[in-house]
Formats: sequence, structure tokens, C-alpha cells
Amino acid sequence: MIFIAIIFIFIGVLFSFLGSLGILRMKDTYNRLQTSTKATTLGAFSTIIGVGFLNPSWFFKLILIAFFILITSPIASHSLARASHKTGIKLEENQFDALNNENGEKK
Amino acid sequence: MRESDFNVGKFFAFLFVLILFLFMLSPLFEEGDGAKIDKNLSDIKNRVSYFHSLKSVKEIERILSDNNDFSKYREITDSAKTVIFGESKDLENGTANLVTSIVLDYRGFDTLGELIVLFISILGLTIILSTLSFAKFEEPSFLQITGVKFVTPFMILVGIYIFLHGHLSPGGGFPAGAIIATATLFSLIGCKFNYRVSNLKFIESNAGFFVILLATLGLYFTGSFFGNYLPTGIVGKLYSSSLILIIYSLVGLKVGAELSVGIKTLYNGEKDDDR
Amino acid sequence: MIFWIFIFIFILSIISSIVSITAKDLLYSVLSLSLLSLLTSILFFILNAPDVAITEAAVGAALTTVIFIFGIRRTEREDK
Amino acid sequence: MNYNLPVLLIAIPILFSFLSLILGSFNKILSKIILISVIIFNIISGICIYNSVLKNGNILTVIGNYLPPFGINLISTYTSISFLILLYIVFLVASLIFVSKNDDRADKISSVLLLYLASSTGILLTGDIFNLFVFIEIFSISNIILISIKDKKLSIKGSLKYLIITSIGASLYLFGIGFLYGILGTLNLSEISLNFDNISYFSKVFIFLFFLGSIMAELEVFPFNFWISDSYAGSKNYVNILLSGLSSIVALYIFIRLFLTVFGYPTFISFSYSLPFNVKTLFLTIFGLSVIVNELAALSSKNVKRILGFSSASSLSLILLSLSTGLKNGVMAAMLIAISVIISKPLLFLSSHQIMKGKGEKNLNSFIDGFRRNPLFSILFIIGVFTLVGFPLTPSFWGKFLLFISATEKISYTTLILVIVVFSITIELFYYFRLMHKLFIKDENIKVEKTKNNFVYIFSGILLASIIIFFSVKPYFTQNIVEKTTEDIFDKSGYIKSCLKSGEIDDR
Repeated sequence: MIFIAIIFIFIGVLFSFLGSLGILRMKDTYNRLQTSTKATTLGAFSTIIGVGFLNPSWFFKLILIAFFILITSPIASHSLARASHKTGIKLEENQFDALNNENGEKK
Repeated sequence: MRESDFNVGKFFAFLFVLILFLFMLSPLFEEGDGAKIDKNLSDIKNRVSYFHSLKSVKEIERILSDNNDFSKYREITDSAKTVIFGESKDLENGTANLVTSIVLDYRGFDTLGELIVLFISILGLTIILSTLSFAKFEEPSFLQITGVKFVTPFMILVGIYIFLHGHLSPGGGFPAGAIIATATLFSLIGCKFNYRVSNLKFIESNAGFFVILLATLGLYFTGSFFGNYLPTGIVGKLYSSSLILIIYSLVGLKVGAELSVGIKTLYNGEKDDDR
Repeated sequence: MIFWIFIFIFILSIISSIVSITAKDLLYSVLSLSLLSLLTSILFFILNAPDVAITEAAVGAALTTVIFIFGIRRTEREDK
Repeated sequence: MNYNLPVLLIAIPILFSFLSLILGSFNKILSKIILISVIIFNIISGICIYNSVLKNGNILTVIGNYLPPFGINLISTYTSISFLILLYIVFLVASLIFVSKNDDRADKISSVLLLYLASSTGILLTGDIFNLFVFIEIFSISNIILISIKDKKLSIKGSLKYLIITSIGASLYLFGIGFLYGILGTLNLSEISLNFDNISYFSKVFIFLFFLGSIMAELEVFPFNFWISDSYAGSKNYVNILLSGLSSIVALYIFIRLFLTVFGYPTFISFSYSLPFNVKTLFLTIFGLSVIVNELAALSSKNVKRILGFSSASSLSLILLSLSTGLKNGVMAAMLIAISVIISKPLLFLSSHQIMKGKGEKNLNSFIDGFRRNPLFSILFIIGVFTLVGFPLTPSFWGKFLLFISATEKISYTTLILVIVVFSITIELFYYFRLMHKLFIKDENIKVEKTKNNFVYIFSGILLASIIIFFSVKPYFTQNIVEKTTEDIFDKSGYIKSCLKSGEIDDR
């Protein structure tokens, strides 16, 4: 039981670390958002499951917490990306923007 | 920092922060045992502890009027015995959370004052901003609307849970009100949910009214303002701690409504209330 | 261990308060204030005051920031 | 029931301030009726408490069923109750003027006024240092709101200035409380004053300076008086009355409680401090400087409201100066000057507002030909000026006379006090007589129309003037009150005994 828990927590910590590394490595806002949210969602999720294996009596509450993280963090990253797009922050390398039309104006 | 960035105001601000930081450290060098009273005036301390163990003001008055002999009343009342969670009955105020019992019982009057500070600042906001125009915000997207509609009821539920359990676990009226206000803020920005300011004000002023009414009723039951006159119940149960549960719920409602009024007023200006 | 975490957060909070004073853009100073109150709530939690920590996190980090940002929206931002 | 009556003085206004918002949403007149009836209730019960204090001495009121060192308590002493009745009279005048005007936001403003009443009552009655902080907070916030009501740029500017200075003061006060609680472990004013001597010198100095710095804005003292000019000039006239009359009572009382009862201790004839530096010299320097600066500011300004505001600040500083001599005569002088200032300042604001009615700019020239336009209020204005400056037989005259006597008692400060008092009287005479001279200048070109005075203005003006005349005609009555107040201020051990109910206390 403890072994499984440790594996889960290790995976979670690894993903969180990779996510925070991605924030340092990536060049523009959208890529940073992507790495941070995706990696940390998974990281937090698996850490919570690992804690659940450590303490089986907390399992139900932990599932609830994981559920809420699963819902809120995509919405948060979506609204951050949306806000930064609306205020006109551009991509670093690939200038193609699917939300704009061919002339580069906003739809 | 460039040369032009430097100015006197910033310098003084720096200095102020530095001095405050030093002041934070200075009590470390003071011997703060918090009880210098007993060294010099043992007389007062003894008598205060008598009063403390006797608790009720009316009883003390009776004793004072009879004679000044305190020796008969030396026996300690129930509250000083060991408290067992879930079993002990009729304690001083049946709160499991010590902070709550200090905030709402020993220093209930201060908490009332803090409530009024919040109330009057929001009132001032509505008075000053009532003439200003609206501000425009972005329309929310589909994903935001759906997510916010899903999340806000749970946030309000959490707020209600926190103020109902103020006497058992950390939290209480003020953070619960803040959480409820955050939920209304989300619903305002995320899905354009327009609540009416006048309704919230009605809740707010009614809650404040009842807090003071309950406190004033203490005058007739216990002989002092903010006295605790309901049965205190068993420690650790939800329905314990008499007035504290009721007043904390009212405080939670009041703070939540107040902060929501403030947010709405800053968001839109108050005029659109009367549509 | 806890002591060093405490010192670390303490220094971070001082840095964020200095940033909030010296920042040219008001928005930055508001954000660093919110960071400050978040750090302070952690400090309160370490000091065994969970009640204050919850209040500080809910009011200081969330609500006052929003109120400040609404206030800044109402003014003209000259310091951009 | 009388035992708990002081709590109701605070609780009833708060209760009805919520009620005035609820009922005011149906009809605005209801909230006005609530305001007036609450003040009348407070005046009546204040007089009841005054009588019982005269009979039984200090009254202790326990809150929350916990006795003083643990819970919060209210102590009604002779000083606080007599100050309260003065305060209620000024408040009655201001609220009558508020009621006589039409306002869209009447329900909200009357609710703010009720909270103002509650908080100032709380400041005067409370016996707990944190409770005092809470009430000061409510008091200053309601001041900010009341200043900013007029919705002009000037008023918003003034209220912002006041907001900044008071919020800095509040944080300093909180630091002071933190220090005190960390060292002494108590928040009760009586226990703090019992044990203040046992703290080390270092912390004593810092606590003292924190508290001094925190209430500087309320005291309108020189470096912190920059908010006066905009706040007085930009606010409505009932707010002016409140700011000049009521705020000065409250500031005075805070000063007496904190710096005379708690931090200082009375010897046989004077207050002294156990601090390493000379507190009296510090106080005398600060207040003397602020008397001079405020008088000069009043002399140099053109706006009449600004003149009156700075003059009220300077007279408050004069009162504090005579209090901080620490002598019995000095404290008596302070009480005498305080009585005359607190009643005459609202009268001056009221009558100058009526004289300048209909004139666009409220500067000196709008006083020209005021006597023919509005003879009643011109006479009231002159009465107010005579009381303030210290015309013989008014309380202010006796006060300044006693101040001279007390200055001769302590030789080291004699010249300083003499110079300051003579200087302030001269400048006050100059700018008030300039205003009075303008009243009688006849402008032949313009046809004079008599202004119609509202009934409320006439009533409140005559009320205030008759109180002044009563105090000056019956000097023994005034002397009786002032002597009792002075005795009460010097009676520190009585204050502590009434709170802690302990046996013997060292009187030093």
C-alpha cells in the first residue's frame, strides 16, 4: 500500500517539477500556460491519489478535492489565455493565429 | 535603480518599512511574561480570580451587597474541571474553538465594532460612488459561463459550512462572508448574473439589526450586554455554544451581503439597481 | 526545518512589500500586495493561528485585490 | 437598570442606524424621525446617568458578563458624562440642520450620523484600549464619509487627505496596542495604568510615541493639520459643526484618558511621567508650535470656513497646551476654554453660513453689509467671537486668566506660555475683528435684501447663544462644574478603583 502511494506521489512531484521547469524554459505566455496547467493538474492529481493510498480514511474527501482541481484549473488557464489574447499578447515563434482571419485581424 | 527613479517619498517609505521591521524584532528582547500584575499587586489578582470563577455578574452583586467575605465562594465551578470532547455539558461557552469564544464572547463588543467598521465603509462607498457612471467589462465565453455556473453553488456552500462550524473549527463569520462574496464576484464576472443591490442591503441591515437585538436581550436575561443566555449544550456538537452559533451565522450573512454590495457598486455604479 | 521555511517566507514577504512600494505600475503593486497577504497567511498558519490564516487568505489575497483592481479600473492609468 | 444604561447609549444608535436603512428605503422622512428621536433619547438618558454619577461616583458597566480585566467594560466618570452632554447638544444642532435640508441620500447619511454618535459615545465611555481603537476607527471613517458628502473635488480631496493621515495613525495605534499586550498581557486601561511603570524604558518610550503619533491627526496638531484646509472648506455646514465642535471634544477626551490617566500619574498638584525624557516640554513645544502655525494659517487664508477651521484647530491646541502644563489651574483653564470653544465654534459656523447665504464665493468680501442683511445672525456671530476670544466674564476669559496664573507657578515655562497665549489672542482678535468690521461696511450701490432665516437655524443659534450666556452669567455654576471635572481628571486612583474594585492603590 505504502509502495503504491510512494509511486503515485513520486509521479506527481515529477510532473510538478517538469511543469515548473517548463515555465522557465518556454518562451511565450501561451506555451507557459500550457505547461504549467497541464503538468500541475496531473501532478496535483496523482499526489492527491497517493495521499489517499497513504490514508484510506481520507479517500472520499481527497477524491472531491481532485475533482474540483480537475474542473477549475482548465477554466482558469482558459480565461488567462483568453485575456492575454484579447489584450494582444503575441506568439513568439509561429505567428499563425487561428483565432484571427487571413489578414491577421481579429474576427 | 536609475538616478531619476530615486525620490524622497520612496526613500522614506523604505525607511519606514525598515524601522517597522526592526520594531517587529524588538519585543524579542523584552521579557513578556504577560503577568506582571501578580508580582506587585497580588491582592487584585486574587480577587479577580474569584470573580472569574464566579462568572455571573448578578451573583457577584448579590455577594457584594451581602458582605465582603469571599471565602465561602472559593469552590471552583464546572468550567475549570477537565473538559472532555463530546461529553462535557454546560460549560462557560460551549465552543470547541478557543478563538471563537474569545472573539464572540469575551470580546463580543469589539467584534460588533469591527462589523460596524465594515458596514460603514461599504455604506460610504455607496454614498460616494452613487453618482459615477458604469464601467464596461468583456463578455464571458461559453466555457467560463459553464464553469462558473458549476462552481459558484459549491463556493456558497463552503461559505455556509464555514460560518456554521465557526465554533468547532477554524474560520467563522468573516472568512465565510469573504468566500460568499468571492462566489458572487465570480458569478458577476463569469456569467453576468445580476443580483439586486437593494435585496442584499435588506439582508445586511436585517442581520446587523438582529445581532444587536440578540445582544441587547442579554441585558434582561443575564444583566449585561452580550451576555450568553441560551443553554450551551455539549462541546463538539453542532448545536452547542448557544448564542455564538446564531450570531456567527448572522455575521456570515451580513459580511457576505456587504462585500457583495461593495463589489457590485464598484463594478457597475449603484444607479442600475433601480431598473 | 519549519524555522527555515518561516525565515524564507518572511524574507519573501518583505521583498514583495518592497516591490509593492517601488513598482511604477499600480497593478503590479496590487498584485504584489496580494502575494504578500498570501505569504502572511502561510506565516499565520505556521504560527498556529489557522483562523487568522483563513481570514487573511480569503480577504487579503482574494477580495482586497479585486477591490483594488476595480478601483484602478475607475481611474485613468497614467503610469503605464 | 441604571447600571446598564451607558451601554444603551451606544447600542440604541447602532440598532437604529440599521433600522433607518431598512425603513428609509420605504420613506426618507422615517429615517430623519429616527435620527432626532434617538438623539433625544440619548440626551435624556445622559442626564439620568449624570445624576447617578453625581450621587454614587463612577459607574462601571460590564459587557458580556465578564468582569473588567477579562471582558470589556465601560466606565462613566464625571468628566466623560459632562463631555457627553455637551457633545449631544452640538450633535442635536447639527442633526437638526441636516433634517431641515432635502437630500436624496437622507437614509444613508442619517445612518452614518447615528454611527458617528455611537462611536463618539463609545470613545468617551470605554475602559478598554482595543475597544477605544475600534471606536476611533468607526469615528474616523464616518468623518471621512461626512466630509466627502458634498461631491465636489475639494471635499473628495479633503476626505482623502483625512483618510491617509488617519489610516497611518490607526496602524501606529495598533502597533502600540501590540506592544502593550505583548509586554503587560492586558488591554484594560486601568490595569495598564497600574503597571505601566514596570515596563523597561525602551518599550515605554516607543509605546508612548506610537500612541502620540496615532492621535496627532485627531488632535489637529501642527505637522498633521494639513487636512484641515480642504476638509473644512469643502464640506457642508452641519459637517463643519460636527468637525469643529464634536471632534474636538472627542480628541480632548482621548488625550486626557491616554496621556493623563494611563501614561501619566498625578502627584499632589501636577501630572508627571516616568519616562526618560521630559514629556511636558515635548507637549508644550508641539502644542505651542501648532497654536502659532494654525493662527498664522487662519490669518493668511481668505475663505471664511477655512479661517474658522484653522482657528478651531488653534484653540484646540491651546486647550491641550494648558492641559499639558499638568497643574490644577492649567487643567481648570483647559476645561473653561473647552466649554467656550465647543459651544461657540458651532455658533460661528452657523451664523457665518447664514450671513453669507446667497453669496457665491464664501470669502471675506461676502461678509460686507451683513448686518443689514441678517441682523440676528450678525449679533450671534459677534457673541460667538467675544466668547472665543475671551471677552471679560465669559468662561474663556477666566480660562485664559487661570492659564496665566498657572504659568507663573512653574517658572521654567512661564515665558513660553505667556508669549504663546498673548500671540494667539492678538492674532485672533485681528482676524475676527476684520470679519466683524466687514459686517458693518455699507455698500451703497447694492440694494439690500433681508435674508429669510429658517426656523431651525434660529432655534439652534439661539440655543447655543443662550447656553454661552448662561455659562457667563452664572460663574459659580461654571466654576462648580469645572472644579468637579478637574478633580475627576486628577483622581486616577478613583478611576482604577471603580474599574478593578481593588482595595489599596498606591497614590504616589
